[in-house]
Amino acid sequence: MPLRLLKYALAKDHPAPRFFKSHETPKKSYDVVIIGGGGHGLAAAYYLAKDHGITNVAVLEKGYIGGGNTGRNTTIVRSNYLTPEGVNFYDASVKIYEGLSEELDLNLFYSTRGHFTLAHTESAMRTMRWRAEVNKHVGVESRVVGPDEIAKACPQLDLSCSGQAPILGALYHAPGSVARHDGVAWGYARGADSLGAEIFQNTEVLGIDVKNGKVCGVKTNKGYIETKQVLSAVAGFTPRITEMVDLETPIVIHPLQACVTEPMKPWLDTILVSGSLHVYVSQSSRGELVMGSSLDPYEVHSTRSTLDFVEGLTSHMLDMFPFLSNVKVVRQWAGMADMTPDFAPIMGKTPIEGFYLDAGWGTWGFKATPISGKTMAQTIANDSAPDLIHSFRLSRFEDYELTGEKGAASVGH
Amino acid sequence: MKLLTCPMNGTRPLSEFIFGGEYRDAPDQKTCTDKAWAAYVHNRSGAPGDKKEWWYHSPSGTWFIAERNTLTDKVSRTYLLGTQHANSSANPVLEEGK
Amino acid sequence: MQSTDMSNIAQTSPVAHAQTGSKAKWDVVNGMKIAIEFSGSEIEKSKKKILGVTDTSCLSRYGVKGPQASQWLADRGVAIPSNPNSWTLCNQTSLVLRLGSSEFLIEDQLTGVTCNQLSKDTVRTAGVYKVPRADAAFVLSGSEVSNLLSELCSLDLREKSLLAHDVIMTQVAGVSAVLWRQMLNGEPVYRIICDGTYGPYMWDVLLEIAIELGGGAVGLACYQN
Amino acid sequence: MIFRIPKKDGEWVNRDKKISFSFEGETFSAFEGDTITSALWAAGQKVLGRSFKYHRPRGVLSLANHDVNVLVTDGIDTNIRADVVEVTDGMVLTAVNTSGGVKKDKNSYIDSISPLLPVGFYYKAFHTPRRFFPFWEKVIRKAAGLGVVNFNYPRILKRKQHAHCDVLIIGAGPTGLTAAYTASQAGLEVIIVDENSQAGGSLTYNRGGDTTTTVKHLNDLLAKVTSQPNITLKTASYAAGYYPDHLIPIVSHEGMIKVRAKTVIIASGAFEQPPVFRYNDLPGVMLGSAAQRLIYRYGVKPFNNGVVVTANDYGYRVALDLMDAGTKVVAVVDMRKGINGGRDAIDLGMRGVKIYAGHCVYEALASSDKSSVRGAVICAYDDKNSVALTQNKFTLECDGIAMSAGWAPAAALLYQAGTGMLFDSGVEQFVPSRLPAGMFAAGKVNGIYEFEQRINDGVRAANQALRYLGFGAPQNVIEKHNGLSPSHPYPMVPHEKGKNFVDFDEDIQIKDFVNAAKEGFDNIELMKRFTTVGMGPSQGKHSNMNAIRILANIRGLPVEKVGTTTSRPFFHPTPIGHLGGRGFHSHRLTSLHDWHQEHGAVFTDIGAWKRAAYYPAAGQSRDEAVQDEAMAVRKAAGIIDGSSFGKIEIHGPDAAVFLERFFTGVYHNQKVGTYRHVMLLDESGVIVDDGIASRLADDLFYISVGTSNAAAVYREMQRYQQMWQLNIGLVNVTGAFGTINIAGPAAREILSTLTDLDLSYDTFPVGHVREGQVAGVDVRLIRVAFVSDFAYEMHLPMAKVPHVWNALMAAGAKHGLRPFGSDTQRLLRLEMGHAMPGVDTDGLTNPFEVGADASIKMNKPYFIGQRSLEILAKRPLRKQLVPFVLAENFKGEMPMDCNLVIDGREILGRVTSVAYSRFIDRCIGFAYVSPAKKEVGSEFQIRTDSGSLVTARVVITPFFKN
Repeated sequence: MPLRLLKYALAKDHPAPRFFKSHETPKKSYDVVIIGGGGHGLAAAYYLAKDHGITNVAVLEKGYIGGGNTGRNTTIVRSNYLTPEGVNFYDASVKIYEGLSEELDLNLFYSTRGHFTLAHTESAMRTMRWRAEVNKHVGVESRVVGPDEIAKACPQLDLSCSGQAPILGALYHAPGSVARHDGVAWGYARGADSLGAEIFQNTEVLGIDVKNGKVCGVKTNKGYIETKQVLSAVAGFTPRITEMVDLETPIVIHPLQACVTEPMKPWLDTILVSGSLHVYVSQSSRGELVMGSSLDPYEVHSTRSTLDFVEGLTSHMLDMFPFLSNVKVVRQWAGMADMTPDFAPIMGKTPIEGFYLDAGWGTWGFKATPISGKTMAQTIANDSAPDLIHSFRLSRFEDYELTGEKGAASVGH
Repeated sequence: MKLLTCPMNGTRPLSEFIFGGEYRDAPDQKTCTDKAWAAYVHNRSGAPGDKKEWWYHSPSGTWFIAERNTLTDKVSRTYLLGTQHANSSANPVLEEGK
Repeated sequence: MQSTDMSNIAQTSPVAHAQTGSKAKWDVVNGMKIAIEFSGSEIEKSKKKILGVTDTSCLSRYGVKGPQASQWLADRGVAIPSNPNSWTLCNQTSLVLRLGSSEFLIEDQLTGVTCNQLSKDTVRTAGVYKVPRADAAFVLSGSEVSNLLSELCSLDLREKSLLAHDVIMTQVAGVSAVLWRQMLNGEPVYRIICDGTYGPYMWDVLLEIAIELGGGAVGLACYQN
Repeated sequence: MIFRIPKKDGEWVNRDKKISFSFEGETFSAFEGDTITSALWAAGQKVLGRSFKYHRPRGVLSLANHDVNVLVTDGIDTNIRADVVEVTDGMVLTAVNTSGGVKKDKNSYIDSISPLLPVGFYYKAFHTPRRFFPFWEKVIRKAAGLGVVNFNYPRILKRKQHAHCDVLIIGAGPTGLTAAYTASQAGLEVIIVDENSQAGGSLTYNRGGDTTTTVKHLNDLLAKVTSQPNITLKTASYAAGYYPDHLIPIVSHEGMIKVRAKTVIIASGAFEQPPVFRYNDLPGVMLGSAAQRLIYRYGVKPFNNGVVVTANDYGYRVALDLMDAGTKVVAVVDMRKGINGGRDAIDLGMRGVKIYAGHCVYEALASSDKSSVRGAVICAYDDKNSVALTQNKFTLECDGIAMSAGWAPAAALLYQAGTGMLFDSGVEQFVPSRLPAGMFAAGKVNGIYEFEQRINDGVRAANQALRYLGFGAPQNVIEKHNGLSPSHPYPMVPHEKGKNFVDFDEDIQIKDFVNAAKEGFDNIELMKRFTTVGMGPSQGKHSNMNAIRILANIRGLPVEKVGTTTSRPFFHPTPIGHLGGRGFHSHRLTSLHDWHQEHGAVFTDIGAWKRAAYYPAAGQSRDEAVQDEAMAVRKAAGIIDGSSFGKIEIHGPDAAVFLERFFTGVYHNQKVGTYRHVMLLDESGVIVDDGIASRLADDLFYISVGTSNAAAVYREMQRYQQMWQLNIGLVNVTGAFGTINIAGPAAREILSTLTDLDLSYDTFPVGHVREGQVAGVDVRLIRVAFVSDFAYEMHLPMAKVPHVWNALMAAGAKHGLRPFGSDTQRLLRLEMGHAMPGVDTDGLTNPFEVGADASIKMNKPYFIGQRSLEILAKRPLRKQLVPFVLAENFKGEMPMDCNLVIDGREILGRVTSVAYSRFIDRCIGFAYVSPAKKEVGSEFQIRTDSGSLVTARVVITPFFKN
């Protein structure tokens, strides 16, 4: 047992302090107001303080911290994207993640398992090679592997998928990892709080004041806050915030569902994704299989569950792992995803001075948490977006310069 | 699974339908600016609320319009484009109650 | 170009692929090679009572749609079902199915001739568009049919809900299909037709469940007299 | 079976059927109808399992499907719930998650080091230094998880059916049965389900010592319900969750029935909640209702000398039932002050049972081996401030403790349906306040506990459902619960040494909540995530309510202010095999499928279709086969089954107008008997698909497009027609027509033997279409030059394709005619220099980038995507698709599709198609390059899989013209 746990055994009173102070009413004004107390917003607050010394910051969370998509995703972290912009961006995120437990002194269980994106068709194999080649070019460890290598990493997998969709190969991505999603939010919250940022839970933004093209304040259920800089980091709710400043975006909301089984002794060591079967699965440190599928097919601002989701997912899970017939699904849930036409985020400045967007995260937000926090902090501090996120700018749609991630969309998450 | 009522074929589970996106009137492409057209092509009114949407009943090949609240997911009416009178309700199961 | 050509051309039921391997007896009906017997009439008669699955793709079918379609058919003495998505009997030997409001599917029963008469008429008329058919068609018979259908279709297809002359376009085992009830040789049966290219798949699915429920494949012969 | 008691009416075991099974190596006997737990308990086996975290011994808690510390495996199946799964003859069972057996679990040391494992400990350690984490991770992963999965477990396809009814009732207790009978009187179709193997709910165990009356109540109700043909009663079936529009999956051993109900009545009752005191988890400490279930369902005496600790009047009934079973009730300890328990208390007093009011069980005392209870430490208790006054504590010897502190409504489905719930302090529980349309609640879940009131509430709910469905029925009001609350507001006994458990799944004690709050996790959702309360397999059935109470107490808030965590499916964990069921994988076959099989075709999936990819001779590789087939087409003739192509007829006077709006080209002046290229864009100017449009008459166009997009293209045509309302008719003939393409220098001669049509190249050139007969079959004959300049494509009724195909094969035999597949077609079209949408384009490619400018008629008034093209035309080209060749007799590593075109650090583009062509004897392909490199003759570098650079040169098409 690690020594640092001894203090808990010896101390009569539980020796751990609060993760973050509980503030009730905000001050009259802040240099920066961050809307959304999820991983992204809290990370932005943390890096604003740490990298740029900006600490007069309020993070406003409608519910409780990490209660949105941060606490609902399936915790996969990877960088095997299709476009160089995408790969570079997510690779930077992976690199921060690798040291994040130490930096935040919180065990995020960042566990590198290796990530296989299975291909069942020739055209899928083409996409795998495309991604592998781009990854290699940028210096990320991805390669196309054959069935035998997949079998070695996951001997339990039925390579014929019950004869329905034989696996031709896969994109293998060594850095693919999972992490404790809640911990990421809590760690950044603690970090930001200790550096001076103030976190307000149960604090809902009701409006944003814009005067001649400039942000000047935020209306909340806890009063009015003066500020010249507002960051919207509310994946799943972005259109409600952008509507407050009359900003049009391509974002539409689709639910993304997931489910989890009873705990069982560990057997699945890798992360598996099948585009054709719409399945992604990994086994958590608690021993549960954490499973997800593709987006719900229509727009709805709701986290309701559907039966056809779990029926389709489990049926395909059985194609891959026939022996799971009597393993039980304990719980299903859903999050709301900001979808964009080119399956890439929308980050950076907007036509409204002082209003910054960290949005359009689709189903990829969790893996980007550290780097989005870092780059948005940079954007706010310098009022100009770093090159790393230039191709994610909102104006790309007006410029007909969409990113090329669409090609890889079939195999997401 | 959710139920949706096709004006031609009646109430069916959602699995029989394909979502066709929001019904939107295009700006006059002769007169509108490039900026306006790009906005029309890419931007959406993503905030929750009542929307007019395209839905397609696959087994019968019927396109129709559904007026749906994207927050509550309740459909107020469905009809064939051009026959605006609501000839069906959102969901008999839920609306039979007096 | 609907079968104006010599009709002595060997055609095979679109479902046949799924039946190769089974020791079915074959015959040519309406110019189409089709399975008429699988396991002997006695066994098939008993299966038929529980849950019989029969390939009736060989029945002649004729499709037409368009704003003028119903008038065009009426002019040719074809009875028109008054309501959308319903069917009616024409000359006692042909079914006229109204798919939606302006599309029609006519199926001659074994002795019917309506389709052949209509297909001789090759003049193209404004507002009348012929719909070439190549359907896989099935008869489901017996006491367990709604049990089977409850697994393949999410709609309530029990007799109290699917009325005598209803026609529904829905999904059966994930495939778009047209479904209705009718009397056949004085017995109530369910009918399913789907695109012929899905025929073998549909046969496999129907048969797998039929066998689980104590029924099985029934040859056309069981209905031929 | 030392704890088995004489038979009582209504028990569930069949004493005539003795069976035997083994548990942890020991043999046990049981009766048919016993659950694993009841059989073991009857035999005096107390340690039935080990807890998840501390590996503490555990026995019976609820006997109601949330004793998740008692999970067993039979070697095939795992995580079997012993408390509810019936034991069968010959079962060989062991407990899961032990090391060395349930009795002497080596991991039980963890219990003694539990101080080292504070709440959320795994967040606090193991991560520094980073390099040690992988080691700790292994340790922790091993410790986690419950059962071991059996990789040889067979795939079980459970039936999934749909059902429909007017009224679905969840819960067949007195309330539900009454509701069912009432609703059935209106002739409605009623389905009533209960998760227990027999109907009756509390009537099957809660008797207060009076078997005669209780059994009569039960039998009367069952008789009424079973007499109604329009009521379907399903036992051993649970409602797994609620989904929109009243879709409720009912899960049983046989499978899953998806019930679509017009109305739903939730009469699911309530879960008994444990009071919290030190060692309330010892084997022998159980809920009062669990003791009652043992007695009346299975004829098992829970223990010999029992203490009943209660915080409501229910405990007094439990005491009576225990005495009925022959248990000596040492005392009833009532945590409430004053005289309670009504008549039952008097009855007990007269029978000599000592009642300690205002007292609590301060802690249970464990036998030396911790495997059972040896006594209970009793002391005074101030239940207003929930403090134990320990100065005069004393010990009562006993071998069991029955606990009754109150209830939590089984409201999961109500929550999932969006019911508004309010906390009713009269009954100290959440009750429905705003029900969704068509949904009703009755009985305990509705805060109604007295028997007669539950009966009335069942009638009331049924009448409400009837009125909702438009029937006349009386409007009754909900009768308020009169008398003391059935639940205690705060049945917690603090103890400095802790081990007073709130969540038995996850071994969570009171102090864990206190400490979590200290660390800032003082919001119910945050607390759930940090402590993991309610996240175990029982999903908080016995722990969520106490957790809420504790948090409310910590924060000094009323319970309703704390709120509840979100309820999600599933109500009970549900097997993947039940949910997945029989997987349907639909697919389409052409009428030539048998022929392809007989001729050794290798098939490939394209959309829903199975297409012949190539026909390898024995021992032949894919590439050899493809090259042979291609050579046949170039030198003699080949024939391909193209029946999967999309085929659409557009009839009517406005047909040409429709095409000109839908596609990018011009068609109004197209001559009958010719075809033209069609390209479909989306509104942003991106290529969706392309194909050809044959004009068969002024008012008839025949479109053929690729296989994969056919359905989508037709669908879009229907949508735009709805908007445009042109005078046309759309007919999708994709499945009705088949397609045969015969290509190659000998094609014409072969075909000419089967048709009177004039096939000569000059009178019937490429770009033209004829209708006529081939082999006696009417066909549409198209001179399309996709795979060859000498090609004839026939479109004809699907069923007649084999006839024509065979005729052609016969006629072609002496010309070397052979079939070729879709893989070969890819090579042939490449040799011809045709780019393919989806292969040589991606989700963002516009026509300029593939050099399709000729197909774009910008001067038209309108076509889909036109306005976006105007914008794109003003912008610099980003990439350009070019045809390229590699060096003559190139011998290096062959580039592959999607290898990158590289210029130093820069990615210029990628290869979209590349192949060696034996006919041209050259490696040819398409690639995207920077516009600067698009000119014929310019060279660029392709990087192969292994990283070597290959030089390619831009050429013209068709490739063989170079």
